Amino acid sequence: MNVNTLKYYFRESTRSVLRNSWLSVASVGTIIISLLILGSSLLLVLNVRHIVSTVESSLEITVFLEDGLDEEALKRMEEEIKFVPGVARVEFVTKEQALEDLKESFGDKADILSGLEKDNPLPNSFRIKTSEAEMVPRAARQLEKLEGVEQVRYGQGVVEKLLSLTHWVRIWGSLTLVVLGAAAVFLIATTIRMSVFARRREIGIMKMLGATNFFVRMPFMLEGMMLGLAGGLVAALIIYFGYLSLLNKVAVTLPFIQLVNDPQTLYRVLGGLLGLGFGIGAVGSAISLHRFLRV
Amino acid sequence: MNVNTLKYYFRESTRSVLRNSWLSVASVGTIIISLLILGSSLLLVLNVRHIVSTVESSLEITVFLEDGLDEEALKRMEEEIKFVPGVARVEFVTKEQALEDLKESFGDKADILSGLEKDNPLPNSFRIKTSEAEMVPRAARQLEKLEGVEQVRYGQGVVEKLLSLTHWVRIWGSLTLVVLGAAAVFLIATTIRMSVFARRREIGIMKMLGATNFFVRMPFMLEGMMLGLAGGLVAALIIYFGYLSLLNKVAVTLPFIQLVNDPQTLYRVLGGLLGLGFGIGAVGSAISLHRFLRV
Amino acid sequence: MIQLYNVSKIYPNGVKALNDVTLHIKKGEFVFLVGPSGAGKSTLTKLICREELPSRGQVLVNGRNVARMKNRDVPHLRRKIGMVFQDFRLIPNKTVYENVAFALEVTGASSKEIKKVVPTVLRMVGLEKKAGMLPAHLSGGEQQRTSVARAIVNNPVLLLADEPTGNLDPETSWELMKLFLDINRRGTTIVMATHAWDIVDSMKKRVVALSNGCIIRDEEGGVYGYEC
Amino acid sequence: MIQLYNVSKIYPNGVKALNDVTLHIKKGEFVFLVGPSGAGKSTLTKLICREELPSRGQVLVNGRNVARMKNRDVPHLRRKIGMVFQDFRLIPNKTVYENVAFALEVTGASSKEIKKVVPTVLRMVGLEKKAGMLPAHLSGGEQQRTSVARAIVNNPVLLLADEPTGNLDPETSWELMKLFLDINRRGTTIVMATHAWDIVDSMKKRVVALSNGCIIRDEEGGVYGYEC
Ligand SMILES: Nc1ncnc2c1ncn2[C@@H]1O[C@H](COP(=O)(O)OP(=O)(O)OP(=O)(O)O)[C@@H](O)[C@H]1O
Ligand SMILES: Nc1ncnc2c1ncn2[C@@H]1O[C@H](COP(=O)(O)OP(=O)(O)OP(=O)(O)O)[C@@H](O)[C@H]1O
Ligand SMILES: [Mg+2]
Ligand SMILES: [Mg+2]
Repeated sequence: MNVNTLKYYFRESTRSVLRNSWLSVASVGTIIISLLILGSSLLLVLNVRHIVSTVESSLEITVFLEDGLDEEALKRMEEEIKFVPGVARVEFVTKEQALEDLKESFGDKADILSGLEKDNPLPNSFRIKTSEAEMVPRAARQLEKLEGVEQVRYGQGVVEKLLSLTHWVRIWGSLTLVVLGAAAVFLIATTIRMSVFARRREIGIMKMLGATNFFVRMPFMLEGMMLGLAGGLVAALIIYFGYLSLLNKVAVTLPFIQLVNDPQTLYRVLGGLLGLGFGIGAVGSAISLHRFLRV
Repeated sequence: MNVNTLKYYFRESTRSVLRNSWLSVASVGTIIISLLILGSSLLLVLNVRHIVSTVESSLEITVFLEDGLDEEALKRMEEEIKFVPGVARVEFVTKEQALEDLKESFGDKADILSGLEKDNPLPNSFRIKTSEAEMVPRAARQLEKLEGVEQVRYGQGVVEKLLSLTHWVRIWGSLTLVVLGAAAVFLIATTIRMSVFARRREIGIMKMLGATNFFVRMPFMLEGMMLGLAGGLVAALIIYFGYLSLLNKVAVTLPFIQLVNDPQTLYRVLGGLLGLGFGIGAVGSAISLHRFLRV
Repeated sequence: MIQLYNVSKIYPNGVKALNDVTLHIKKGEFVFLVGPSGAGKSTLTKLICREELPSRGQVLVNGRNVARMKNRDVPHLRRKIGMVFQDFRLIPNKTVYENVAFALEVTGASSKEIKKVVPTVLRMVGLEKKAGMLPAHLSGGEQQRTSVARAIVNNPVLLLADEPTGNLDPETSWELMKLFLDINRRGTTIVMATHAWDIVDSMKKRVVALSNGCIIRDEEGGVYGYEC
Repeated sequence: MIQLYNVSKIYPNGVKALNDVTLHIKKGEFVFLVGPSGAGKSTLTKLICREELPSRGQVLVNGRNVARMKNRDVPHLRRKIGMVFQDFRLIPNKTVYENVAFALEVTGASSKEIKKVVPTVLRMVGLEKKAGMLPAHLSGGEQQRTSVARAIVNNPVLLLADEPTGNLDPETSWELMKLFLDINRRGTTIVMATHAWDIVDSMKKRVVALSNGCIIRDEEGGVYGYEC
């Protein structure tokens, strides 16, 4: 490619951004808003998923054991439990420990349980974590069949509810993101197309003067890239600083809530926005021109 | 106003919608998408608030009483409690009832509480609902000062957390809606403005032929109204049927969750979308023209 | 009908298009504006229909000062003036018929009247067969004649024609001039900017010659030329 | 240079603009295309630069069949042809200078070359003072001359001029014709559609007369006229 032509492309695209200042502002505005909506929703969904996972990861199964099992039987059971599909971690809890826990949960009403120490009615038990929360109900059913097990509890009812809720949140979150992504692409592409449409005459003239499609397209594509990049950058910056201040605020006023704040995820989101702005800017311009290039 | 001119306005605006079909489709598309995003977010926020209110309304204060208060003292206390600011409902719970409730919460482990009946260690209590959830902590502090009260419990810590969370949800929900509303207005107005921009030459010519500003503006405004109404209608229909099917799905798979489904709220949301589309369509066109009318 | 007193026009970019022009045109006159390219002919017509405002001096049309006119009176002024623009200014997404009809629609004419008048005028300029076509599908001369038809359709008291024969062959040009003479005879004042020296020479009307924004000659029954 | 064999052009809306036209133009010729408004002159030039494709027949430019040309060869054809459009077709948001420079930029010319050539050409058409202005701020004749400057700036082998003097006064027209003669003498083939009978008559070049889409006369050293 010719150096003069390259220079022309860059000169022409920057000039066009400046001369069609109103169109440029409108396009960048649309890009910023679309990407802001998309980015915020992405972060919202990521956080809801994060919280949902945190809740799920606190789910556990308690296996109450028959009385009078000896050391060896317990060892064997623990091995058997570890072989149940989905089981990730097993912890043995003595009846004494169980009573302590129960007392603690009663707080200052614990005295109603005093006197039980001598004849502790609570059984020994295993506390079990599964590798994935969805496996809790199935694993529980398997555990019931083991020898020496008196009863299996895992918050039946509540866990199923919680799981179907988190399942929904995941699916609908992803769906929302896909739809919003498509919407952002449509909005940005439409703006760019309208901006090209407003200058369609110019394109026909250029073609009549012997410009190749590529020659006409390049400045428009560069312009689209610049506007897309500018919009993406502004959106990414707003989201970055907005999210940081949100993290701070939440840390102060809602210290019990743990938001996603690993830098890698955040940078990936911001990079995605930037890339999306850039990409739609370039591709949108190229495609929009197509219709007016047939001269 | 002249009948011929009125006829002209309607003929002209419908013609323009059809002739500039690409611009019309793009505008309606943008209107639909903007209103869909706004409408869905509105419903999401309304539902989150609804759920939050449901959770809040289940908050209550338990006032444990000293042993050995007589009927009269209890009556007097109940009266006093009703005078505490924020208290909405008071219910007396006997120690026997309290033990029953405790047993129930133990499920099939209830037998560890057997034997307590004879020498019930639980106190009598009042269960108190406040008119608003935020009043729970303050009312609890007031109740502690009453004579005959042994202890006041309302899930200290958790309730404060919950309240600050719901407070956040409310504030950020409203803020999000305001921002999204502004974004929708910007996106729609920009599209309309671009569509007018693409036809700016025509406006100047009309003015030179002796058309008044009003005469030039009317068909554009009618066109904007039509497109806005069409977009608002499509968005409202999508949201209406989408939300109905969501309600159905939730009722089947997440029966424990109660979504907003009173028809009045729903119709108000849909009406708002329709009005917004119509309004921005009309006003957006009128304002966009302004710049090109100065000839 | 038209009075210009010491009118100057300096465009925002500093170009001095008219320089101290004083000109009186009486009702019913037929005036040719001649002069080299860039002399200020179009600028003069633009001042009369208030497309541009004078930088200095007064422009009176029908006794009313155009510069001091209220915004809402401007459309009424323009409806009384028929304009043929040098660049035609046809509305691109209206057909020939609709373009001509538009000049009537702004006045609130009934569709019955429009259906009667427009075809007549199109026949006068020889475009009856092109009524349904869009401007982009017309030849240059056909576009120009559409512009003429639109200018005369509502019987203006003043016809401002900016080079109305630039894209027409001599024969069609002459037919157009006969049409103009006819209109003029029925009382319409005509101001026509033109480069067609043959037409100016043989019509023997008043000729106003501009050069560099100044009137350098103003002759009744004159011929084409802008040397003093 | 240009050969048309039994060319017809029917536009999508059914208008028959050219009807069985056969025409040969040799390299270095100077041809006037004359004919009434709507005769098909512009259509003929549009077929040569492949703005339109013939409905029937063959159009050969430089020995190459225009209709069967690959899409990516079209720009190279157009760069060899200088075109003056009847409606000017200036790029609205580029200045006069930039509009003329654009014709060089598409060929990949260096900015050094552009800076040398463009002012020279603008001086030839008398627009050196208007270089920095936008087309919308030019008079009709100035726009037309910008279009001419753009057409001749890269020394085309063929100049297609569609009514290049329609908005010019006689004096400027004649200067332009002298410029064309000069270019023609240096080897450029010129096809010029025009209504300027005085120019055609006194130049004594080949005249091709069209009427209703048919060639009705083709005369070396002819005069203006399209009656047989
Ligand atoms: N909108 C404008 N802004 C700036 N300068 C202008 C504008 N319109 C015209 N001019 C300048 O004013 C001068 C007179 O222009 P005008 O259009 O009146 O000329 P004209 O006599 O009509 O010429 P022509 O015969 O070429 O049409 C020219 O030099 C032109 O460049
Ligand atoms: N794009 C088009 N679509 C349909 N019809 C067209 C188109 N362009 C031209 N025509 C028709 O074709 C015929 C010839 O048009 P053309 O422009 O070639 O005429 P012309 O000889 O250049 O006339 P003029 O001297 O008025 O410019 C006309 O009747 C015109 O209406
Ligand atoms: Mg002029
Ligand atoms: Mg033509």
